[in-house]
Amino acid sequence: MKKVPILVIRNTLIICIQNDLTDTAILELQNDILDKTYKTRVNGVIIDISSLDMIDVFLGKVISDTTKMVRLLGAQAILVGMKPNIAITLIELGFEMPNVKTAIDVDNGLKILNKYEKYNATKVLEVTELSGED
Amino acid sequence: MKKVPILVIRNTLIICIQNDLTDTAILELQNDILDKTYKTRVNGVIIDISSLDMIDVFLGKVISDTTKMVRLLGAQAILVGMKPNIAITLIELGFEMPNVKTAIDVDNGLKILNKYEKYNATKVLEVTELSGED
Amino acid sequence: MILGVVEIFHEKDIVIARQTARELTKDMGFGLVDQTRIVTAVSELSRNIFKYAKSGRVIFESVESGKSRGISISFIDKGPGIESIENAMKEGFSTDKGMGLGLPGVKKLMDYFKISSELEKGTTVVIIKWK
Amino acid sequence: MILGVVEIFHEKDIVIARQTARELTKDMGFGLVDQTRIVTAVSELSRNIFKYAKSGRVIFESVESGKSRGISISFIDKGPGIESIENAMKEGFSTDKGMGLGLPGVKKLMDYFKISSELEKGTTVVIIKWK
Ligand SMILES: Nc1ncnc2c1ncn2[C@@H]1O[C@H](COP(=O)(O)OP(=O)(O)O)[C@@H](O)[C@H]1O
Ligand SMILES: Nc1ncnc2c1ncn2[C@@H]1O[C@H](COP(=O)(O)OP(=O)(O)O)[C@@H](O)[C@H]1O
Repeated sequence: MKKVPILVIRNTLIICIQNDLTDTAILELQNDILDKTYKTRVNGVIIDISSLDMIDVFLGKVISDTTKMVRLLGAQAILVGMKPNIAITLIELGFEMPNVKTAIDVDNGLKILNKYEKYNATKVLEVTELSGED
Repeated sequence: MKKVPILVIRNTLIICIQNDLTDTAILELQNDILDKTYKTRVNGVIIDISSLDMIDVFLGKVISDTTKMVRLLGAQAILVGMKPNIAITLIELGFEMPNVKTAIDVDNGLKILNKYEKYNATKVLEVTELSGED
Repeated sequence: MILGVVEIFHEKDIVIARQTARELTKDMGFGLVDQTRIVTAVSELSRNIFKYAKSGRVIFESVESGKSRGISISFIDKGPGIESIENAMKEGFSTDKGMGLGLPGVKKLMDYFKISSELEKGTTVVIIKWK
Repeated sequence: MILGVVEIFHEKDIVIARQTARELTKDMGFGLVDQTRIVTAVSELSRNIFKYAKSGRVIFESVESGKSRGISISFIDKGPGIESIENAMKEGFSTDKGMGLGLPGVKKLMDYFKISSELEKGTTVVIIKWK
């Protein structure tokens, strides 16, 4: 069975899901993500699906559930890197993942997660700059 | 009947919910939390569930209701320390607690609450600076 | 083989049923997530007995099928019964102030779920989880 | 013309059916979105065979009609059959813990969809996608 590597960078877990995992392997991966989130005390989880060329209802549900579970643990989860062909197929299947946060790629995912963390600090900076231009 | 201790630290109430409370004890705890929030004038409430090894629909609803009630009183409530096995079970039950704020542990909960608190302070500072530069 | 029986009569018995489920599933070597699923299901169904039938009985049994071992748990009461099982199994349906997530939720947590009920005779729910 | 056959018996065979669909549709020159639609449909229907009938067979064929070429895929099992096809085709209907999006979803992804089933005899689904 394939092992999916889980990286920890800047207080964030990054998981790159690979093609052709069996349903059992996918459920094990979900477990691993949750255990690792709990144990490493990260506050962000990025699920990178840029290597996937198909998401069926089963995989889609596990991904969507995982982001909900991560939130209950107390971290933010973001899905990144979905290809257009997959987005088309998922919407045609009737599977919208309405409550799942998304970003274009890992980099943007990291930026969004950092924003959540630094939100107040950056907001103050921003306003200060504006006033300087006045 | 077990008594659940309620701590007050840095303007924040911290409650560690224990296993094996009866439904009645859980409802009493909800009452205690609200009374204490009101009387101590704290602006944050951290509900620590790291000792729990099960949350059923009843307990989940009381927890989720309590955070809503605390908000109506005028304080922020955060649920911290949920274990992976509980998150999995709650999502499978169909119980997502969409409006409940979460953090990984008490420490992170305090950090998040502090951010909320300092928000206004920084905002005031900000305005002061702005006027100074004019 | 019967592993244990818990009579539901007082509110505290819901907690005892939960504790019994926790010990038995640990002993049987269920994984942590399955233990939690089973304890949660036991809590939901024991509370239903207490809430709707006032009293009843929870029977824990070990079951085998081929090479698989599992735990079967029966929740038996002589309460008012359920008028429409179809409705009771719908998410969000509750004749009480509940959320109506109990019965449909428990079904999702388990490998096997069977509910039978007769008005004014009582209700029986049997659940099984395989290892 | 039969292009390939995949026996569904183990969980891993769902992955093999997917891989086979991916290779065949690529070879036939389907666009990327159609490839994805077909691979997704094959995944859904192969999983249904595995989940509900335990075993069965997926047959990939190339078909022609006038100037069009397409791929026809049949999913055949000798499982329990479907009690009500009308229900099974409803979004959200599942006798399992599924989301019940599989059958109605696959129908939307394909140009042709036909399901036939007899209780205790088995189920056959045929889908076609034209180029
Ligand atoms: N043991 C029982 N005896 C009689 N009625 C029951 C029993 N268990 C469940 N019910 C009925 O089924 C409904 C749905 O149950 P459930 O899904 O557990 O939700 P809830 O308890 O929140 O209402 C209940 O509102 C009740 O009418
Ligand atoms: N090959 C099959 N054999 C028997 N029953 C099937 C088969 N495929 C589908 N079904 C039935 O049709 C229902 C709907 O299927 P589907 O839409 O794929 O959703 P799901 O698998 O999520 O339940 C299933 O719950 C099952 O009862």
